[in-house]
Amino acid sequence: MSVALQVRGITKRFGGLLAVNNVSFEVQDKEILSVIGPNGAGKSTLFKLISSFLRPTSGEVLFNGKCISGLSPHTVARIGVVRTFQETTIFRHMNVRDNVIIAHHLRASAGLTGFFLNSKQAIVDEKKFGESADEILEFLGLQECRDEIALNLPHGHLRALGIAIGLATNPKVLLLDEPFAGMNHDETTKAVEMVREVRNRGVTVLLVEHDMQAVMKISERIVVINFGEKIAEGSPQEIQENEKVIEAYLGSEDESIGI
Amino acid sequence: MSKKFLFGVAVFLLIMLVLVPQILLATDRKDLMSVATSIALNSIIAAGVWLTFYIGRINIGQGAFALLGGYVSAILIVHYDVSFWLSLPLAGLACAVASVLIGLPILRLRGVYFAMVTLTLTEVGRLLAQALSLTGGPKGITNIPPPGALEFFGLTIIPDFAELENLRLGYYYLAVVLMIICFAGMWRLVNSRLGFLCRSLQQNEELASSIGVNVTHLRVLAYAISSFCGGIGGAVFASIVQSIYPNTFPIQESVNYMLYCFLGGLNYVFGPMLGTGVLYLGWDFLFILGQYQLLVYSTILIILILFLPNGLLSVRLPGMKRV
Amino acid sequence: MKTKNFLSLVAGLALTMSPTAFAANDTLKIGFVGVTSGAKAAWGISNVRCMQTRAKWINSEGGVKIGGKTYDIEIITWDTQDNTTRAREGMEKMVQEGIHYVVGPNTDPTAAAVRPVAEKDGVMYFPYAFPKELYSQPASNAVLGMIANYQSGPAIYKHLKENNGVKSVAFLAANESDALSQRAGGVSAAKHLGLKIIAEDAYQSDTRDFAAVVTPIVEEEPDLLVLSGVAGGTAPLIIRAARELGYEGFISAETAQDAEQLKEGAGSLANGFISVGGASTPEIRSAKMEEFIRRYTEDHGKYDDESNTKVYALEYILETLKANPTAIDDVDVFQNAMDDFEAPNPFIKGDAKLRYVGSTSFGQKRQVGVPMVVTEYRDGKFETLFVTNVD
Amino acid sequence: MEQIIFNGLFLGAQYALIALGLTLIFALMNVLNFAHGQMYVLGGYMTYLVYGHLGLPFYLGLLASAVTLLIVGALIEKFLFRPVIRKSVREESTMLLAAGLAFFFDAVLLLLFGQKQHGVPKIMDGIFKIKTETIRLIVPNDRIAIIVLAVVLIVAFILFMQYSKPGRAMRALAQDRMAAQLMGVSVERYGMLGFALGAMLAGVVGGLLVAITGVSSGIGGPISIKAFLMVMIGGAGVVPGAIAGGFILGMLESVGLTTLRDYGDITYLVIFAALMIFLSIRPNGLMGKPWG
Repeated sequence: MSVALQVRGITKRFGGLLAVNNVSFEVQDKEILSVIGPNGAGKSTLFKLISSFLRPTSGEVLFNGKCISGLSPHTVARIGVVRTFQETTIFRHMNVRDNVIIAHHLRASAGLTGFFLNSKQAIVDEKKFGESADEILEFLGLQECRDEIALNLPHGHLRALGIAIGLATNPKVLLLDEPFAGMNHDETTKAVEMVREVRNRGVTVLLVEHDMQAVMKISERIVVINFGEKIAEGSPQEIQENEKVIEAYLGSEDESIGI
Repeated sequence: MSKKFLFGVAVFLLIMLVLVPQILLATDRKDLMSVATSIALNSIIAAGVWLTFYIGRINIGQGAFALLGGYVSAILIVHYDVSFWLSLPLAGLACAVASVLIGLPILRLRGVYFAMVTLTLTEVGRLLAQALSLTGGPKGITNIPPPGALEFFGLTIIPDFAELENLRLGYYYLAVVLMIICFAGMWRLVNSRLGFLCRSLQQNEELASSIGVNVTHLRVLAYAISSFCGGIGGAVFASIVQSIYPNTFPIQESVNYMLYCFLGGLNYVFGPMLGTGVLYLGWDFLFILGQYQLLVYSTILIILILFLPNGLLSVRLPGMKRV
Repeated sequence: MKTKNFLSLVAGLALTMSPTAFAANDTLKIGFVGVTSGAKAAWGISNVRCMQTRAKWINSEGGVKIGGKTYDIEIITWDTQDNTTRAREGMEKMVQEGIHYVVGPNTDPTAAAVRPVAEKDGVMYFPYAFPKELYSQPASNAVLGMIANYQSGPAIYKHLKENNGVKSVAFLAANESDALSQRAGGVSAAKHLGLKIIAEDAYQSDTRDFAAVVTPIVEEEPDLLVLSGVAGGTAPLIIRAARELGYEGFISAETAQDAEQLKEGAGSLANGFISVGGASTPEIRSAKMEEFIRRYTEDHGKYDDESNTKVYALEYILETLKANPTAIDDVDVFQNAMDDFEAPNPFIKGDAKLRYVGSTSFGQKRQVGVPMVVTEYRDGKFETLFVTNVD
Repeated sequence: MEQIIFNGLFLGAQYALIALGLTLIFALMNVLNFAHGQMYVLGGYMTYLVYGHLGLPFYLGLLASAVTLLIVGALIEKFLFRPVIRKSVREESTMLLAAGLAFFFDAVLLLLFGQKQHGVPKIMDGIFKIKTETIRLIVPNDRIAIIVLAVVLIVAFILFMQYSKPGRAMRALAQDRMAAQLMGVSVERYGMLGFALGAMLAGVVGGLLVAITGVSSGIGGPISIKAFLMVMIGGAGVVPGAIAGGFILGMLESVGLTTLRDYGDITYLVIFAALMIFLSIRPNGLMGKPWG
């Protein structure tokens, strides 16, 4: 196994506030790795740093040995590191299939002019994207609502749509932003399966999550951060037994470690 | 492309290129001819505004680009003896270039902030034109000659406007042909993947960039096309009234372009054309009301918005394919 | 207070709906293309009201006799909204209506915009805009409807220099084409007279509080402060701000002002304010002018000095047509007649004449000849300072 | 220099007041009220009618302006903005309505009050002067009275928003619509109240300033635009932002008009260009929340 993503001493400061402090870890190729931590621990900042939506104050993120920090998000996506968003971030007024089709943007072989002039390549692209979108929708169990306007989708489907959009970009690393938040038990079980399937397609998955139960079920390794610092890293088993982690979670009232 | 659509296009072309001018000529309505010309030109300018709406930006700065286009063309014609036909694309290009320079910083703004900055841009354009000497300062540029002949290898493609028997008809065709080209281009753009991408920007820029869309690039491109349209429209307007002043395209005009788009419907590529037609003609027909013109006009406008807040074209919403 | 306006609103709506009531006479349509809405509405509205008042008066007396035929006068109005495109369309509309004589537009850009149509389609128009190229060769169809500031300015400056020892001048104009052009005209005239130019300032036209604008000028204490191209509403605001800040020199303007507005806006602070009046003060007014003012007041409420200027264009058109009946649909005849045209001026006592002027400024007679009445404001009224003529 | 600073402050206080109502409406409903300037003008005319024309006391004029605009604002919100917001796909549609309203008000004001500028008698006579070797300041007393009133108004408004129940409800609504709704704040009621208050502020300011600058039917549009600028400088939808924006613009004008006059008529060009650059660097103004 090789290393897909390397986070090296990454730090983010907002004014006087140190949101992420010197965090380092590695993500192996085709692994499912979760980043967890209590509320306000700096998870989402870290997430944005990795997907390059934020520029680190210091430190860097390497993908296949190349630094991707400081590149614009679309360039990072082009390289193969793609993030998803929490549920409301979809193309709300498009139908589900269009949402997925447009996410194939990176696979396009025709240029903008080609699209404008409707060149042969563009037509081929368009057809390919449609087929691929149908396939992804089928894969994630969304085929029935493919013509629905995204805005009207129920909760669980929105998550799936988010992942479908991510998948359509053909990522090498998929960063999932709290994919299980707000789901009930059954939905979570299904979603966990879905994420596994995604990994089985050969995609490295890094997720930031709240739901401990799901995390424990799905992750191969877990990184725990608190107050912006990494406090533990290891297999789910190791994390559950880690004193520091337990303390961190007990320290914050509204979180349960969920074992 | 469905047969029905092609048929629609053919009918539209027939109406615009043959029917309207023939009827106006037959009835000798010179005034309506020039109203139609203005509508065509305004819809070109408004189409540009519409495109910025399409990427999710409220643009109240189109007047600045119409003004710039007008000045570029006027200066080239009057001071450098350039043919109108060459000055026209150059005016558009100058606007596109300017819009890239301006757009790079300001397109990062969203919502009302972008709207207000563009509104300010209109005023900056006016004040700049007034302060520079190249533009003739407050005295503007007057006596712009009408377009000369356009020849290719001795073949006259477009006759000298000064020698036209019916100058109005000349301008009408110029404006309408430009409008047709403009909207054909817009239609193509919107229905290509490019339009798809623009829509993705409109709905969520962050998500768009996460799927690999070069958001900065795309919105600057859209803004440049938008400004290009503004420049072309402005240049022809300047040529028609043979003069340009710093306040030829004031803030009021910029607001009007925005209104045309709104009224036609922001989701429909032909919205700006319809909106311009209705509002412009509406104002014209209300001319008989004298001092009550504005009162009645604004009342009708408010009623229209109240019942069709998504634009005139939204009437057809249920049965129509989304653009 | 404005119940009258309200009523006239209703009445007006009713009127526009009903077909023309008179059918006895032929109709002579005279156009008006000017600004009657927005910030500059005051310019055009006084214009249009003058025309309507006069037309109504003439019609009530049985119409105007031109070449053996009697016409009722109908004023066709068009609001340019101070927009060049709309202005041009207004002129097109006039052409369409078969109108050959149009009053307006009121601003430089709109006047320039109607020019191509007017020249090409044979319309004589009477703008209240000052660019010289409108009136000089090769242009031939525009007739300046008032006195230009480059004509009245020097007269005022000279008067003040000779009689009041004014040596230094500051100019203040709105930051827009018309006013800045007039400022430039004023500056060069003042320089020509050997006056010292202390300031050439500008304010944004939406300015309401002028303290910040006039402070730097007041501190330089010029002998004269010229408000170039100032609107009737703005002048009192500037005067008040300047006086309250302790300015003690003269203030003058080359546009017609409104005593009522000065009184309300600046009160006694406006005393001594010099402006080019509307060609008619109580001293020189004829009985006919008094009657006009009475009728105007009856129809439209308060009369203003601005309208004294604007009463003339229509009169010139009609009188010239009376003298040359074929000109009614041939502007060439009209133009040929302009050089020698002469008729009694009905609005002024004595044997004043209506004749076209402007040779000095434009090289051809393309200006209505009205007496240049320089007035001084005092306690709600304009008093004549001196009267002179263009050319 | 003292004079310039006072001028700037005075201008700033006027501007801040004008911007307050606009920013309130924006914060609550995300509506950019193009008709704000026209509401200001209507307020000016009401005071003119009551104080200038009928000769009643000035404060009654202000009261008339306030009440008129309060009612007009409430009606406009209920019968125009609310249905349009409910039915429109894109939020921006309200801009069209606002612009239509601006036209409508312009037309009505022109028809009712004519094109002439109107002024009222000074509310107070006399001039306050300091003239020493170093300081030279001349301020008419009525200006001082107006600025005091302006400051009182601003403070009263802030206190109202800070401590009254409706004020708090409106702030909650502006901050987070969803959360406020969950907490039981009636969006309908407070939206309407906010709009009415915003309109009322415009009207009161119009009434107040008619004593200094008069009122005229055509000035609404330019005033709206100026108010937009101030709101942008401070940050849209933020009350302190609007106040800061007003004072900054007032000061910029006053100082710019003095210091830049030697370079020609570029003061406003410089101000506007600077504003564009400023906003490019700080996309949400001084203290605004992101929107869009």
